[in-house]
Amino acid sequence: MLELQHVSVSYDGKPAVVDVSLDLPVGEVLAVLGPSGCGKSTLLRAVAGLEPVAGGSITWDGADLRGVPTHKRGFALMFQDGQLFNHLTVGRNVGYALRLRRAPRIPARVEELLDLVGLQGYADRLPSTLSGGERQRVALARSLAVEPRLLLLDEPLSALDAGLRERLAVDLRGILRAAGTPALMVTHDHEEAFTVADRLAVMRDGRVVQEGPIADVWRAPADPETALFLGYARVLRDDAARTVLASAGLPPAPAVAVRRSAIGVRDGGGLVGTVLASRATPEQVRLVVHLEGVGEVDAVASLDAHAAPGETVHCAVDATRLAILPMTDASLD
Amino acid sequence: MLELQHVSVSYDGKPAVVDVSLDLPVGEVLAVLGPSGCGKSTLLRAVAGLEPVAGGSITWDGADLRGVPTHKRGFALMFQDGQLFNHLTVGRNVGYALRLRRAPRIPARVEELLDLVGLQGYADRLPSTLSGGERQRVALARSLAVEPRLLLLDEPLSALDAGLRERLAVDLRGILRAAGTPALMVTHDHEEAFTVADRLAVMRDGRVVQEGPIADVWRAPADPETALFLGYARVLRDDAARTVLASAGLPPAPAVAVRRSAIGVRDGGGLVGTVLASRATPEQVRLVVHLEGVGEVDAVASLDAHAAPGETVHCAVDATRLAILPMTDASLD
Amino acid sequence: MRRALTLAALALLPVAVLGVFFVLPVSGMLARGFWPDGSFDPGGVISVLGRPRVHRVLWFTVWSASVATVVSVLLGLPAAHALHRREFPGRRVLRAALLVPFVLPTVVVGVAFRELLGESGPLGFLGLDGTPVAIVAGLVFFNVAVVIRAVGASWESLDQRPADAAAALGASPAQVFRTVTLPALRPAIVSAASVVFLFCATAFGVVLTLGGLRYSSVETEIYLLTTNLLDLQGAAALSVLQLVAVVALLLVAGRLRAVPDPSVSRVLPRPRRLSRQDWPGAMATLLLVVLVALPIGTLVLGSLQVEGSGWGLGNYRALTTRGTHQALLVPVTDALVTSLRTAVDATWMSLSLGLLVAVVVTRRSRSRAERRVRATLDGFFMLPLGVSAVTLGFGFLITLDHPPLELRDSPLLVPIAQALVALPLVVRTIVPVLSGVDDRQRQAAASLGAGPLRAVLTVDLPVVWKPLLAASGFAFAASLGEFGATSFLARDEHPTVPVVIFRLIGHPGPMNYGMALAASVVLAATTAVVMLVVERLRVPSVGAF
Amino acid sequence: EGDDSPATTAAGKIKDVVLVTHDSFFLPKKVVKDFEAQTGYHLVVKASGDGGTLTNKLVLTKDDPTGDVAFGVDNTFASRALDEGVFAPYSFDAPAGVSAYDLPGDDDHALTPVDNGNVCVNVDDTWFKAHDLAEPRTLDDLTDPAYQDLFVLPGAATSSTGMAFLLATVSAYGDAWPDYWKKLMDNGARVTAGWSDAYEVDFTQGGGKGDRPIVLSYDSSPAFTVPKGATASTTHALLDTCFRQVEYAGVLDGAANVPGAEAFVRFLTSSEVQEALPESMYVFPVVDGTSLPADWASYAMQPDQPYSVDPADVAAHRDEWLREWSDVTSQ
Ligand SMILES: Nc1ncnc2c1ncn2[C@@H]1O[C@H](COP(=O)(O)OP(=O)(O)OP(=O)(O)O)[C@@H](O)[C@H]1O
Ligand SMILES: Nc1ncnc2c1ncn2[C@@H]1O[C@H](COP(=O)(O)OP(=O)(O)OP(=O)(O)O)[C@@H](O)[C@H]1O
Ligand SMILES: Cc1ncc(C[n+]2csc(CCO)c2C)c(N)n1
Ligand SMILES: [Mg+2]
Ligand SMILES: [Mg+2]
Repeated sequence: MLELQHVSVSYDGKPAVVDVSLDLPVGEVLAVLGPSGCGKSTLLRAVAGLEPVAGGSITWDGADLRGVPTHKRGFALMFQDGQLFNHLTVGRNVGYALRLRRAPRIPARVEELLDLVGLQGYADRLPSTLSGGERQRVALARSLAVEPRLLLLDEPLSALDAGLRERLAVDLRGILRAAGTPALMVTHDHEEAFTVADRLAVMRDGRVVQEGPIADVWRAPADPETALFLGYARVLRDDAARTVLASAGLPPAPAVAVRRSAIGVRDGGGLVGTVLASRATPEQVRLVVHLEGVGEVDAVASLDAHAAPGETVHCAVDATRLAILPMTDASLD
Repeated sequence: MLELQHVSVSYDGKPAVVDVSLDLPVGEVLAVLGPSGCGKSTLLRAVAGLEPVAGGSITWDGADLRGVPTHKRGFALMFQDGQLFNHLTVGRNVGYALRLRRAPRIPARVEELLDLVGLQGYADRLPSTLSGGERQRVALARSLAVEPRLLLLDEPLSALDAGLRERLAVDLRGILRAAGTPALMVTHDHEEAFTVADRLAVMRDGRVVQEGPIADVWRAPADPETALFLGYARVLRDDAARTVLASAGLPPAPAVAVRRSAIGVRDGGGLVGTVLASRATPEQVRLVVHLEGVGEVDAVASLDAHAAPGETVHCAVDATRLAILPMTDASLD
Repeated sequence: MRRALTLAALALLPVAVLGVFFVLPVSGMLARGFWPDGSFDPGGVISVLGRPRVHRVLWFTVWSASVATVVSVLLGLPAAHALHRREFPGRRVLRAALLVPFVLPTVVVGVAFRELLGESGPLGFLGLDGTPVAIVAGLVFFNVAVVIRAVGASWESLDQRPADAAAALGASPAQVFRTVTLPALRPAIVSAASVVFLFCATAFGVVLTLGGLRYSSVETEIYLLTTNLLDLQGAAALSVLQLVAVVALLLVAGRLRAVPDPSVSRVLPRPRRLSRQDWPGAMATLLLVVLVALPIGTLVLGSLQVEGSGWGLGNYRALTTRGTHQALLVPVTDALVTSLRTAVDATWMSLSLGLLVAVVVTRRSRSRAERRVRATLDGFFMLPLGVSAVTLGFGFLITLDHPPLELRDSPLLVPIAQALVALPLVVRTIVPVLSGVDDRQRQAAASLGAGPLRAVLTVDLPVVWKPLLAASGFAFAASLGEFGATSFLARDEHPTVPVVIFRLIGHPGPMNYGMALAASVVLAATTAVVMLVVERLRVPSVGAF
Repeated sequence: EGDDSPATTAAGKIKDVVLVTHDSFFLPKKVVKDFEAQTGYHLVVKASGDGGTLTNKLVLTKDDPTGDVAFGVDNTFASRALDEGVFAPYSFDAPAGVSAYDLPGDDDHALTPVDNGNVCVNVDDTWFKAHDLAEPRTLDDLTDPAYQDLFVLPGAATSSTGMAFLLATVSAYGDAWPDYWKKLMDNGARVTAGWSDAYEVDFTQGGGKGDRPIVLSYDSSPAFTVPKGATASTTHALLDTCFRQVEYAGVLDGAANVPGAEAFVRFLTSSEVQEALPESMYVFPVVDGTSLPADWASYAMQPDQPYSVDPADVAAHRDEWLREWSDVTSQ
């Protein structure tokens, strides 16, 4: 089990990871989410032993890892930009860790892993002749080949199309489960996090601002900023919050985070408003509506609804897409 | 205006782009979507003049571009992996094209562009000290600085978190609109395509399988494979198709593509089925349901619905989330 | 602490070798100058520096070496492009051929140049005999291969994509070259240029034979002062001047080499076909081929002319003999075997030391002090190039004569001295490439479970493999061609080919001159063949890890 | 006598005699074998550089010599070696004629003459015949406009041959030698770096077929320009322009094997070595009555009255003369 206690990492004195404490029991997958530049990759690099830890400790099964060089940690890190070995073929890249420990039947295992990431028959290609997504998949296969005690994945699927990403996320989950390998995975795809991970850590400015079982975090963001980062469209306060909560049949609260899809145009909905803007997406129409007693909010309508700007619409609130926030003194929206 | 006629590109004889014909009028943005390795980047490189065209022609305002070297085309290409100049600071990277043409007030313009991508004050940093997302944003700013006659963007926002991506997509749209710059943008994010682009081209195996105004393509995929790629969960045929269409109040058709959210668990829904599997996501519960008269389909339920595996549920069909497919002889699902 | 210890451990051997075989002898000679009669008298040395002749000599040395360096770089760059990034029939042969001058004994080349340029020679109408132009041409003749090799080794594996990126932002090929390619090549160019400058500034035979009397360089002056006049104060003064100049040069070169982020993306080289746009490279290559072919052609023709009996292979047949009137102690063929053997030893020595040095100086430093130490070490190993062979040779005699350093009769002395001269070439060829390796590649290897050695084999070896071959070619050639120190140290029964050639050319006798030419041609051909073979070596399978 | 001195060490190993010499040193293998057979010593040769280099090497290593015996220090450098105490005195009953070449001022008899030779101006007879021009004969002739642009010679600063010629002019003209050189240069003399450069490249009879018919070389050189089957040489030496060089051998002070060194010095004056000298080192023997090779007897003439300069003078003024010479010749 991996334990981080008050870990800080700096680059030339500039803090990149600040006072991070995390636990990762065997068999669990922790997704790390956070805005660009918040320190996710740095955190992974520190765990891998590639960045010196300025403060705090990283332990594995209780043993402090300070001073243990990267290659002796038994972890595998998949870099954000792949870092394939340009002069080795795809097959030799994937089989790298296998050759290091003189594993048996290497070619067969390599072919298996390439199959897994949808690159059958690519073994003899050179990395420089691959497409961006193909390269990323080779990097993923290469780190899976290690069969490490801990897998560190830095945005492993970001260069892939949605369909492939979903398929690989499910496969990844299966592999990690089957082997009981704990993993730390950076991602910016919420769906992917949900598919693969058990727990979720949200980082901001180098700190972990919230951590917990993935559904819990989503249901109850720790603060307005986290809520917004997690895809809640707005945070409503005071009267606005009260009105929306009432409409959803919930007791009043000082602040509530509202997903875009929480407010839907529905004939007979309890709230009335005027459409300010509308934009179609594949599934639905996205609206900005000025709701009486609430103010400007995001809302959705089905593709066949009449909801052009200026029209008056009735909206219903879906209680499952709201999150009541603990009130802090922050005044974000 | 950019015109591609029957363009083919091969790598060592292996075709990567096959017989692609596209038009891109001034002021329009064309999103290119397609699975990993289908030839999107190659298409952009060919337009930029970085790959020799094996067949067909690329013309700009009627003038054939064959033989016109890259730097004389007046296009700007943002590479999928950024390709920042490691030896130059962020500021000099962004100002690169400005210095080439001795533009006035370069530092101010650079600061403006860095501002735009959310990297104020990064001008003196070296690329190697940036996070993955920061690097991508510098590459974007660098290509925007060119103010080209045509912008070629290869997955410009893939390394960014959802919030930033959405903001930048909107900004990008604004910039392109304001300058009337046409753009060809590769993306694998459907939302992003919708936000930025006017038209959509779907590629598969080097060919453009469908092209048109973005909403049209989404509403009416050309074939089952395209439908699945565009995020339709399943393609139903024959009886199954008829049953679902009837339930949505639509006339029968031989094949229909169904989004996951098209079938929703709703008390009083017209279709009855048994839940086979269920998985919670941030917004809703995803189900696989065996529907009577239809078979296995994907469906959604709201987070508070009772829809554990084994339970019997009633489902309604949302007609706006179906797409009737022209029947081909392909037999995919 | 651990980093410091590793650094010290790796640097220990090279520093010790250089200390014993360079610092000690040279300081021994300098001491004789500064302590002329056992008491410290720097005044004598300082007064030498005031002589007008010294000023003239210094000025000539600096400007001729500078001009030759600039010309070598200007011609070498386009040629490196053509020979290392473009594919055309015969490019390997050309690459090997252009390195040939590097091993030719300067006396012989001087003679060949003079035969060409002399009043009655085929190029006599140019009126270049004895002019500075001839000297510069001679210096370029010898050294352009250094630029081609060292820069080519760095250029050939350079990733094309950054250049594409620049073009896609509107940069013309010239702008791409200036803003993208040149910065990536800069460390290699500066490295090569500094080595060339040192070779030219310490050139002995070329200046002597082509310069006639009017031009003498610091090196020829030291030679005169030491071997003829035994004016050790004067020699010490000039040696100190040389050292100061070298250190200054190294500081400047260090500045010029420094890039904010040296990492350069490298791929397996896939040269393109030669095309019309490549005319600068083609022209430069052609020009160089002519420059190199003319004197060598003269040599070959001369070697085929048997004195008294017209054309024939007589001179070559005579190589198995000891010359007319027994000019030699051993046949030239024996000397060739000695040369090759010595060169193999010198090559492995300089390669292993050079690799250690290169690794030590290219590791990323974590602190300013560490960076300083590494930079100082980097320059330290260049010093042997900047010091006169005479000073070094005499230094060996007077310092390595006491146990435990009773080494002046050791058979290893020759290969070691040659290895020291070749060491900077090795280091300067490898370092620019090695310092461009992105540390994250090594980290990737480590994060997959590879230990430090394995990481080096995986990441560094494949990248430096070609430069390493180029460097070993250099080392080999440098050893084959080394004359200055070797003539001092070689044992009589085991002379090397240049020593034998020197002997032949200085001895009257019908065939000795012809044999000297034939021996030079054989030496040249041997070098070319060895280069061709070496270039074909591939990364051994362990490196593919 | 030293002949029966112990040639083996206590352990019974053959003792080495280490000879330090210049790179022109050569003796036929058979001769060396004979020396080893006669004395029981093994000869080790360490040769490098020219006579000047050799001398300076000996001076620099005098506290810890690199060998036992030295050969090749000539009369232009010998004073320096004597002044520095490089050699140990060694007298023996030398064969007749040797003492005629003794170094002036070598009162302790540290150096034994071994060979002699003269640096003389050579001319290409065929060229002068073809051009119908009388050959020059004296140093003064060389400044005659009739011989403009015909003379090539190695420089004094870079060549021991050139240095010898400078000394010849010093001997001939005294303090006025710089004026002579000025005239020589004005008359188009070409100065090269080394002997081979002048002889092989520029001389009309050299290897490279040059364009100058007058060259500075040796009195022995004409012996090497006899065409195959011919009975006359195509060149001859101007015997009025010669400077005599004598090469000496001596036992090094501090030698490890003094008896061996002495044996070798004696051996060098033996008739076996003396007879081999012309063929192996292009020099004339010093022992009276030594027979010369046939070629030499007929083509290599020796001057009767060569120029010479007192070695002590050379030692005292070499530096100054060279500097002045450089100034004159590089104007
Ligand atoms: N230099 C090359 N040499 C040979 N084959 C190449 C080269 N570059 C790309 N390919 C191949 O051409 C096909 C198209 O590549 P391309 O990079 O255009 O894909 P893409 O659509 O951009 O994919 P992705 O979304 O993964 O970036 C791929 O199968 C790839 O393996
Ligand atoms: N080598 C470095 N030197 C200095 N600063 C660095 C270095 N690497 C990263 N940083 C800075 O540290 C912060 C955290 O970087 P990190 O790469 O961990 O971000 P990230 O969360 O992975 O972002 P992204 O999602 O964009 O990849 C950033 O502000 C970045 O600019
Ligand atoms: C002007 C000049 N002269 C000679 C050489 C040849 N050379 C110089 S150093 C060296 C290595 C051993 O000394 C060799 C072969 C050269 N490059 N430049
Ligand atoms: Mg990152
Ligand atoms: Mg791509």
